Amino acid sequence: MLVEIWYFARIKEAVDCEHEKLELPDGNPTVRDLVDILSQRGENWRKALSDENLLVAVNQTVASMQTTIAEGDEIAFFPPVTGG
Amino acid sequence: MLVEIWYFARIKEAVDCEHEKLELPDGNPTVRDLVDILSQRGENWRKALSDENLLVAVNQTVASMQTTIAEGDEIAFFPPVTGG
Amino acid sequence: MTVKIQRQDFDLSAEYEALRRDSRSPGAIVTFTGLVRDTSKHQLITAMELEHYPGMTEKSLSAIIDDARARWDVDQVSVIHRIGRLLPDEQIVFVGVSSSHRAAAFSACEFIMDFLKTRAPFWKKEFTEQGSYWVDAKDSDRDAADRWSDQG
Amino acid sequence: MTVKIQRQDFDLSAEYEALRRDSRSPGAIVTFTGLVRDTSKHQLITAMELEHYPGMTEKSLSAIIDDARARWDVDQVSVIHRIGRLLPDEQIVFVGVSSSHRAAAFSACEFIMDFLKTRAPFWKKEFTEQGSYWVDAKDSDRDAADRWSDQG
Repeated sequence: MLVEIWYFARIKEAVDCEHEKLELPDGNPTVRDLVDILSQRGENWRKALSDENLLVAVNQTVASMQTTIAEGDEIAFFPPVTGG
Repeated sequence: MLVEIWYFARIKEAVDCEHEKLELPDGNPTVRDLVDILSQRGENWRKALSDENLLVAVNQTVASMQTTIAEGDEIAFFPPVTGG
Repeated sequence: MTVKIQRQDFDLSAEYEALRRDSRSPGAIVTFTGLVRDTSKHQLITAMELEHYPGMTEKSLSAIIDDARARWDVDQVSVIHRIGRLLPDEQIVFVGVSSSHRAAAFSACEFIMDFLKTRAPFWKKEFTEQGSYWVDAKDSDRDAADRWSDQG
Repeated sequence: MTVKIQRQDFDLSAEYEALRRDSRSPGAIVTFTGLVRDTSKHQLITAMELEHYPGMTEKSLSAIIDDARARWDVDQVSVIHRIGRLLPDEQIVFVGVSSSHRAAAFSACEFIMDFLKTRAPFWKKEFTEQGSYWVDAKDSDRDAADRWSDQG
């Protein structure tokens, strides 16, 4: 199944990627499963995605590592927000 | 001793007086003494100055019935404030 | 710190730009503007007359601002209160506070308004189709001011 | 309710006049404006870059405003957040709230800012003479947002 992934701020810089489409294995993968797949890409990925302050959103709503991902979902990884 | 007296808002209207200079007997009179003197002037004075919410200022600082009045003081009587 | 008691209207953006210009890299500016309501106790208000006690007004506002400064780290403070005859929806009062801290700017601005409402010698007379009357002081305003004595 | 995410600067008085015009005899208007500070951790800031998550930003700001409306009786709410490159002392963010109740306007405005700071997906990068770095989230901002869960 195809999902869309966005990376923001220091996560984006750490993995040197802003946006990608990725084919995930079917079977109700969770955000945790996606993180494990992405972490295989190298030390910079593993480190950025294991940051204890990492936030994740699924379809533009804050989610958790346990959230299940469905076909066509938009997933985003980012650090704590600092606007305002 | 000569003092200056101001009346504001509904007190001013009740006693039909905005400002006056008044000669008070010497001997450390208090605001209470002044109120007693003014209350002799008639029922409208007595009633306006016995209002439990009446506020008094001596020299533009909130005072009480026990505050002592000195020569040249500026005394003001007014209801609770309602600005803003 | 500026305190102005005036008959004429004021321009929010001029006051805001003055706070911005006079502050040292403020970070946060909070403004409060009070406007004349058009109804009171279900009666339509046609006009309002604001009386004050010249001299004591400025003194009490300065004291309120000093109290706010003693409690919070604020940079500039500006207060304007209009007097005389005002129509519904006209601006009555402005309080602007700049600070490097957002929470300080909010607290100081609200504190100044709460005490202006309970301590500064202004009195409102409302004019309606049914007649004119002096506005009564509200318990809610007293409570708003009292709550600051429980807080840091 | 208006929410704008934009590169260009905003005009406080235009936003204020819109709140005034769109409100039903509001009585109280509170505005907050956030400005770029010129120093951070003792370093001079030469510029700031604001990144955001388009789509989610608007969604999260709308949710924050809905939360504020559920807690207080507010009339109009307006939020503007700038993105892109900003210089020291430039305006970053505006929150304006109108209400017939002063306390509601203050609380809702501060509440929206506190949650904007902790929930809306914006990220700041500061540029100094010593280099550029992403700003860390502050505990004080988390505390500011948390304190609303204890209150009515």
